[in-house]
Amino acid sequence: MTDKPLKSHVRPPQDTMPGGAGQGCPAPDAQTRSIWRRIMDDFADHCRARSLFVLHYCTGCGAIELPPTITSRFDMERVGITPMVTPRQADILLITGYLSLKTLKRVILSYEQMQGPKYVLGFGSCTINGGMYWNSYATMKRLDQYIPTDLFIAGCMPRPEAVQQVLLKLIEDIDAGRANAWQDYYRNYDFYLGNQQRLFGAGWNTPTDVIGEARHYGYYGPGTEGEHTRLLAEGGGSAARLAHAEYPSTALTGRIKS
Amino acid sequence: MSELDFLFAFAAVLIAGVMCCGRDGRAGWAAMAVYGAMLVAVMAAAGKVAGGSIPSALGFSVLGHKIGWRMDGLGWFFSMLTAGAAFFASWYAAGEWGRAQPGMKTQHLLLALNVAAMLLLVNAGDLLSLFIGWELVSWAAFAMMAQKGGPAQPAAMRYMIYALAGAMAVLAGIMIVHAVTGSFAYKDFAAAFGAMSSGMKWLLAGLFAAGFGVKMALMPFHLWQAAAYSETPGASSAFLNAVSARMGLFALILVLVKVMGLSALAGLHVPLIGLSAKGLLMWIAAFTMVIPTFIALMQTDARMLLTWHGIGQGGYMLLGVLVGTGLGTAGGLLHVFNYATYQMALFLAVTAVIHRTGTSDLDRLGGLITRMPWTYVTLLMGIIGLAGLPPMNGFVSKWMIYRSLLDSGSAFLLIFAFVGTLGTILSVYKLIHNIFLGRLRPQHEGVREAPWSMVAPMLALGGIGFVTGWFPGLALNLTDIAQAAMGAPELPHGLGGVATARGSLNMIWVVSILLVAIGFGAIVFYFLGNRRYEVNQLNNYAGGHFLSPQVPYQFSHEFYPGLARVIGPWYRGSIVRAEQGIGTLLDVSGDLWRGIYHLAWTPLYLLAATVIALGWAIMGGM
Amino acid sequence: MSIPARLNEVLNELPAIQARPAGARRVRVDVAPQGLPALLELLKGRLGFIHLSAISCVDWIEDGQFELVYHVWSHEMKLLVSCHVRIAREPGVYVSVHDIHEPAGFFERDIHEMFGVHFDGAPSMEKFILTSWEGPPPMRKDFNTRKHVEETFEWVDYRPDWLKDIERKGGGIES
Amino acid sequence: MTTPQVPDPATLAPSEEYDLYFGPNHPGIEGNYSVRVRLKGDVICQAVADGGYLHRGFEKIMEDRLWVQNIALVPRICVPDPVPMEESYARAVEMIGGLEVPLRAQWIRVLMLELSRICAHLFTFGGNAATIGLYTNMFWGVTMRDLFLDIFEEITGARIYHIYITPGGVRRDLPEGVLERIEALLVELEERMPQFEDLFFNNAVVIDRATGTGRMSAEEALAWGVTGPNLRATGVASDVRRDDPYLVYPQVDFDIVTETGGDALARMMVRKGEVVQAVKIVRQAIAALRKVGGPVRCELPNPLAWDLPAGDAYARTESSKGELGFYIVSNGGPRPYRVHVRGASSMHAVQVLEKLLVGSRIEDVAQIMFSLDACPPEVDR
Repeated sequence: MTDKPLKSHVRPPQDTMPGGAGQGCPAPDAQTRSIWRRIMDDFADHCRARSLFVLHYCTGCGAIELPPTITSRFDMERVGITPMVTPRQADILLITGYLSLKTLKRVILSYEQMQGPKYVLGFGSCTINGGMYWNSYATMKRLDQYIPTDLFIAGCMPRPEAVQQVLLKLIEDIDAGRANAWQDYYRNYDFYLGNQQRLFGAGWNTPTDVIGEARHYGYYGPGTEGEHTRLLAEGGGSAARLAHAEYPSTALTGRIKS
Repeated sequence: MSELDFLFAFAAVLIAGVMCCGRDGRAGWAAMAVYGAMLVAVMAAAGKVAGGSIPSALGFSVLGHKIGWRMDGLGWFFSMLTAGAAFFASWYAAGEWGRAQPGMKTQHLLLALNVAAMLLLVNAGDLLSLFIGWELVSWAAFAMMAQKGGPAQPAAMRYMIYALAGAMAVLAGIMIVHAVTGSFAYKDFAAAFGAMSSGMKWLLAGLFAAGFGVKMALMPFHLWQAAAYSETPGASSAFLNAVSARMGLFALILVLVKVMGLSALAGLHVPLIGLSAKGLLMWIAAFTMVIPTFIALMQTDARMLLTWHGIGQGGYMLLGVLVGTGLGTAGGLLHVFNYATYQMALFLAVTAVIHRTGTSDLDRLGGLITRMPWTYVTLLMGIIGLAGLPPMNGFVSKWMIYRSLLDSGSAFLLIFAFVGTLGTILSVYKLIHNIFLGRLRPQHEGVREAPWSMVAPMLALGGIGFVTGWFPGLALNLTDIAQAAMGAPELPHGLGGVATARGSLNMIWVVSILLVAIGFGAIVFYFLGNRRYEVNQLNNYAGGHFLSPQVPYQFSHEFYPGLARVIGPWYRGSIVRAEQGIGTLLDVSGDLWRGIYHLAWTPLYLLAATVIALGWAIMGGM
Repeated sequence: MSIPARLNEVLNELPAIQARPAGARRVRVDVAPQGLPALLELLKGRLGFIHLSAISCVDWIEDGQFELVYHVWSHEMKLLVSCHVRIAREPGVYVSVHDIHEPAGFFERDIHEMFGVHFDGAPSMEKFILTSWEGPPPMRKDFNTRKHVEETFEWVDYRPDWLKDIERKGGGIES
Repeated sequence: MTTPQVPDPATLAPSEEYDLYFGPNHPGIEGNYSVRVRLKGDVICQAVADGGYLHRGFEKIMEDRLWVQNIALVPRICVPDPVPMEESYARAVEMIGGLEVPLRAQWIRVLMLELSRICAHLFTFGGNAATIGLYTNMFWGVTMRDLFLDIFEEITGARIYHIYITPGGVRRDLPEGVLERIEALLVELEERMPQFEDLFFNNAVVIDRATGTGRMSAEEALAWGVTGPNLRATGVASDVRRDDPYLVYPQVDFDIVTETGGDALARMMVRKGEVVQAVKIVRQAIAALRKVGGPVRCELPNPLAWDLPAGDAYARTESSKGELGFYIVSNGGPRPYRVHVRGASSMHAVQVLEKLLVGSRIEDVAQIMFSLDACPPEVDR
């Protein structure tokens, strides 16, 4: 089993990106940014790479190797990485292993709640190709179809050293301004949403207005909207879209006293 | 005519004007103009008052004594507060809020009556005019509280019973003074007090302290105020809270501090426990600071929470004045001024919330910050002042009180003051959280900001609080006048604060540094980063769950349950029970007497007569 | 290995019961569907089989039956009795034993979710695990998980160069 | 001028009760699991456990694989304590196939089981301490466990998922010198235990917080189907290793640790005692392994064409969480016809947790969950 981090193939989904880059999409590449902006961005990247918070979300069995990674023996805090409890404050979403579909929904919700720049690490073989559970009806097989993934760690399960190695690689990437997978979610939202809808049905939606955010932050691209996002609009506004209470209806009996 | 006569004339004209055309929609604005004119008149008298006192032409003769009114520095200070509070209350009520109120004419009239009564009280020239003012204030306040009816009425009744008992105590005290000195004048009383026996001193101090303490809700007479003040309609309630409650403090300062003198009180020793009368009063003030504050912590109604704090803050003022040093007296008086500004702002803000949502129940509100941002700002300024934190003025006066306690070596009282402040900070967070933060209820989606006629006075009050916090010298100039009249030591001060030998405070620096720090943060957040992007309130951290409008999430109930669990048992209300006991006793005896009076129950009388006769016969036979 | 006499005595009281030892401290009892609650009641009351270890469900699709296996353990006798019951696959309804053994609530809920067997009188038949699953109960034999996966998910296109080299030479995993 | 619409206060529900989602993304939850609690103030008036976040459909995909392939699958059912899973599966297969496990392999299995128990308990101590706010203990516990993982790695080649116990024995014999290293590590653990005592078990904060938290009586525990250390904490001396012995446990000398409190503290104390007992058992296993030689696996047919005879078996194992059950049905084919896993926590994490949480306070939710040592993956399977 290799513990080597695999660079994710951050593929521009050709099928959803007609005409390539251009038309109103502020280009991410360094050339079109002003020199002042580039200096600021480089400085921000440099600082950011030295203080990273991992969302404390133990999604799968890989969570068992996180305590050793965090605590005394391997001590991730040496390199400026420590767990964070809420997605709003977190930088890294570490997907520790397989994701059942129920968890995948939560992961997408949490991912959308995280503020950019945000980084996703796929931990374990299950996030790459389904791993041990390749024939399970309950788990997803490829993480990068649903949320853009920066780096993967192969193995089942990867050792703490591998986790550290991938984090160091991520730091290096951030410092060099290469860890930009999160922008892909805005630019090709339709692609990701389409994959999500294939699993969760056409009524799938989250409370986050990703298209609005993409416009706001200047990452709106030709792949942001498409046939799948049109389904969202059909479902009504965001408040009405929140109809899904995922809980069993009996969950809590009794009304609030009035 | 002197300035004081002008004031009285204004008040009389206003009462007459409101009575004849109070129903007119413009009456509120006219009243506001008259209160503004009063305020100008008072401010104009500042120079004269600083030198001596301003006599009034008003007066009459009784029992060969000349009863009159005159304004000295202390009266001036409280007159200014009265006129100012009335100005802001009428401003607030003049616009939309007043139009939405039923019976606004009565409210205008009652406010005018209250102002007149309070002016008569604070400018009383002798003990008898003081008592006349006192009674007028009591009745006017009662009318104001009872006007709305409903749950306010029993509370007002309760107040009236306390107030009458207090007035009787005061009257008894005045009669004793008259019997001893043959005069109602302050100076005769002051001259005679030193020569009295210690028992007499105790009696008088006790009668006056209890009588006046009722009005300022000093413990253990604190039970009436919260219920009575919180149910009064908004603007009147703000007025009552800000100033009316301070009449007791005024009278205490006048009689106990100015006339009797702190040194005389300090000379009265309580046997066994080694406390003087002054120390005893200070401890009462300290308990008044702490216990009502922690009762406030447990309230679930915004107005109740605030009035309980009003009681607690009264303790700070009295404590500061009783310390008696220049710093302490100035701190106490400054706290009266500061408290009036922020408490009024807070009450008006809560009233605005009631105006828009119909409730002040902390369990039924939430998330209004997006709907009523200016009200939120006012409330935020108010609670910063109430909690005594920079940059608001509440910090200055509390700092001065702490400092004076420290200087006078009262470590335990200082700890009490800190504990009281801690309770205040905890409970005001609850106030702002439950109204403005957290999640907006679906029913409040359509709520709008209060109209400018309401927001403007609120913000103006908050602004006064902020400016006098930044430049406390402005307000200290006012307290100087009262301080001089009290005969308390002078406090040298500058525009930015005070400098004492053992520590100084310069608010210009404090606030400026704070503003620079906030400004730096604001620049980073608003200009250096991305523009903010507002998200749906259901797009929220819920452990990864999807929230729906049906899920009661992000609300709060029973703030600080751990703390409540620790201190809760202390609040099982021994005083409440004592009050209930007395009430029940009165009820039963009242019923008994009424029964005897009303019921012509002949057999009972016959039986009683027979028993008595039989007993007499047997006793006589033996 | 034989069945303890005390157990035999109890089992003999009930009709249509077959029991045979099935290993060390294991007894297998086959019982008709209507006799099971009484059997569990008797075992619990008379012999201290108070611990319901598990309820297992087996889908015998060829027989058109579900087999429910109630594993009860007696702390006194140190014996595990597995009570086998066969019910018809359609409509797949049986009675809950929650009133005899409280842990049954969880297992019955689980079997309902995974096999679609409905238990009358169970405290909850709500979904617990597969709250957003809309397909057939997945543990049934007629649900093919591999086919479902092939239809639902895409596979990663994973052909490293070295594998392509091997494949050119006629090897690799495809051959 | 329009009069504003003032909502009728009577239509506003007071926020006396409100919901809180405890998990799945919550630092205090044990794994990917969720409890939705209805709160009144900070007191829980209703709790609903919500699982399935870790559901992988093990029972289904095991039907899809060969008997021997499933060996790799089973340890993943419970991540913190995988060895009992392997053991249960292997034993159920042995019961159906009538396989005899060589004596040496039995001792090796006992050794592995007890080492795994120590690991799991150290992990739980750490987690339980963290729920009370004592993070030092978590650091110590996890690090101490890591040293045991090194031993596992040496024996099996993997830290977490060992895939070591196979039907008929174990995969390979112990490497040279590992017994000495285990002994040295046990000595180190014993030296550490007093420090754990000082920091955790004798800590006034811990005792105060854990006493009476999540208390259940012995009757309730038996009725609710509680097993393992949680049951022993109520005073019931029930242990599958004693009652329904497997492997060479009848020859092993150990005590069943019991407490009477039935609360979080008692459960922790039981676990502490079990670490001591596990050390004792490991020592006996080492002594036995020095004497017993022979093969470590019985002869198996070609594993790719291995048909087990038709039949069924229910294997029970005492895992660190409680009673673990594997019910396997074979129809005589190369794959299992049905595998049912009775996760030890399936009672603790759902029904028992829901009952214990009601009436407790919000700050105790994590502590109760950890003190029950509820393991979500074995609930969800």
